[in-house]
Amino acid sequence: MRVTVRLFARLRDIAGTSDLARDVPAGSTAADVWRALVMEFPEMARYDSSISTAVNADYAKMTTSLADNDEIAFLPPVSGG
Amino acid sequence: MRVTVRLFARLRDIAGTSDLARDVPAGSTAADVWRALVMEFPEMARYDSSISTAVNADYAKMTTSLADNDEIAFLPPVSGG
Amino acid sequence: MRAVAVTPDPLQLEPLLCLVADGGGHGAIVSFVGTVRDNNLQRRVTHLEYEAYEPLAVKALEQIVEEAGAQWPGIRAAVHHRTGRLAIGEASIVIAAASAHRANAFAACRYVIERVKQIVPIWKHEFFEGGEVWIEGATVNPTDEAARLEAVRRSCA
Amino acid sequence: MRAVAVTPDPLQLEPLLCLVADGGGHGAIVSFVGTVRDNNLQRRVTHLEYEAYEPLAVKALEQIVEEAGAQWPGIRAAVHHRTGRLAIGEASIVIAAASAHRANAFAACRYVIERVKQIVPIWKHEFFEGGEVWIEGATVNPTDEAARLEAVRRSCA
Repeated sequence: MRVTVRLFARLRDIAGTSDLARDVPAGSTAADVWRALVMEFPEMARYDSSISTAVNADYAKMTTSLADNDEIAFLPPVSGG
Repeated sequence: MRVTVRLFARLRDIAGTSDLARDVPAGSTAADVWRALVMEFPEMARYDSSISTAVNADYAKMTTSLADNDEIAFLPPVSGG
Repeated sequence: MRAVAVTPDPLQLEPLLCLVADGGGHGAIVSFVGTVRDNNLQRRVTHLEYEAYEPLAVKALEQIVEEAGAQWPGIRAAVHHRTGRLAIGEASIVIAAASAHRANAFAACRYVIERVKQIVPIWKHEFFEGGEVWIEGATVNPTDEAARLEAVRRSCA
Repeated sequence: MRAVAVTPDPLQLEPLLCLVADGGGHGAIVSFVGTVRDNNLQRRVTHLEYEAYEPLAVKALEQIVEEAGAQWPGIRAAVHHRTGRLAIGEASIVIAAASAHRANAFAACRYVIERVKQIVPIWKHEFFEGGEVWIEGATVNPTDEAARLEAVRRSCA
């Protein structure tokens, strides 16, 4: 199935883009997509313990299973305000 | 000696005026002027324990001695804000 | 624009915000606006009148701003209090406090309003449906350190 | 005027004050303005850029306003966050909170900024003399009750 990956801040800098389309196996979780992303961009590994996620613009857990066409966002530590 | 007495809020209502000129003995303190005022306006007695004073627009103690032409203000409990 | 004022004119917050914002040095500005409520103690309030002993009220506000600066070095604060007749919803007091970081800005702003209620010679005359009453709050004692420390405590410093 | 917004346009506080002032029911309005400081950690900052995951950031702000209303029933709160490039002194966030009495207005306003820093997907890109850096603050966990209670504690409720 195909998902859109949204990246922000330093993650976006590392990937060189804010949006990636990726084919992932059916039943993949957010964590699975993250691991694949870290394989692709090893510099992202330092966010393993601090990354959060959102699916279709709602907060989600890394254990959330994805569906075809989902938009999954990875959120590095935030600094609004 | 002569002093000007400034009254505010309920004290002003009781006295029916915001300014009084009074002749007081030399060496009178703020407390002396207050006691004379309470004699004149017995309804003010309920402020005996809550009244504060200012002399010439500076905070003062009730034990402050007054001088001729001083302006003495009596401040009931405040409610600004 | 003075940092402190006691005035019969309608109050505006924006000039105070500009005054305390230290042109980029201060990243946190906290403000307080006190407005006339339409009710108090189950009474339907129609309007208020504030009376001040103006020269001393101005000095008291200056003292409070100095106290705040001593308590939280580097903060900037300003406060204007209105006098005369105020309609429901109108502002009776506006306060602004700025600091490099938010904790001190919140604390200083709260401190100012707490101290205003303790020591500034201003009195609120409440007019409600069926009567009127002078509100009597705190006995003024500007050198009462326990009262000042209670204001610091409420500021959550 | 919406109670929450994430916008590239310059922020204004006044409309938020009007929004939360409950036409006379609420006598205390506390506001917070966060502005771009010219320095951070000994760096001379030239400007900032804020990036947001906008649809989730708006939802997060709505959640925070709801949380504040649950914590302090009857308060009204509003918060706008800016995105894009900001010069020194410009406002990145404006918050207003109103209540019948001042304690809850101060607490709710402080709570909103604390929670914004915990859970809202917005990132600050700092540009300073000699470089740039993404500021990384809190790991987002909107259901972390300990973090929420820490925000309540800082609000000095």
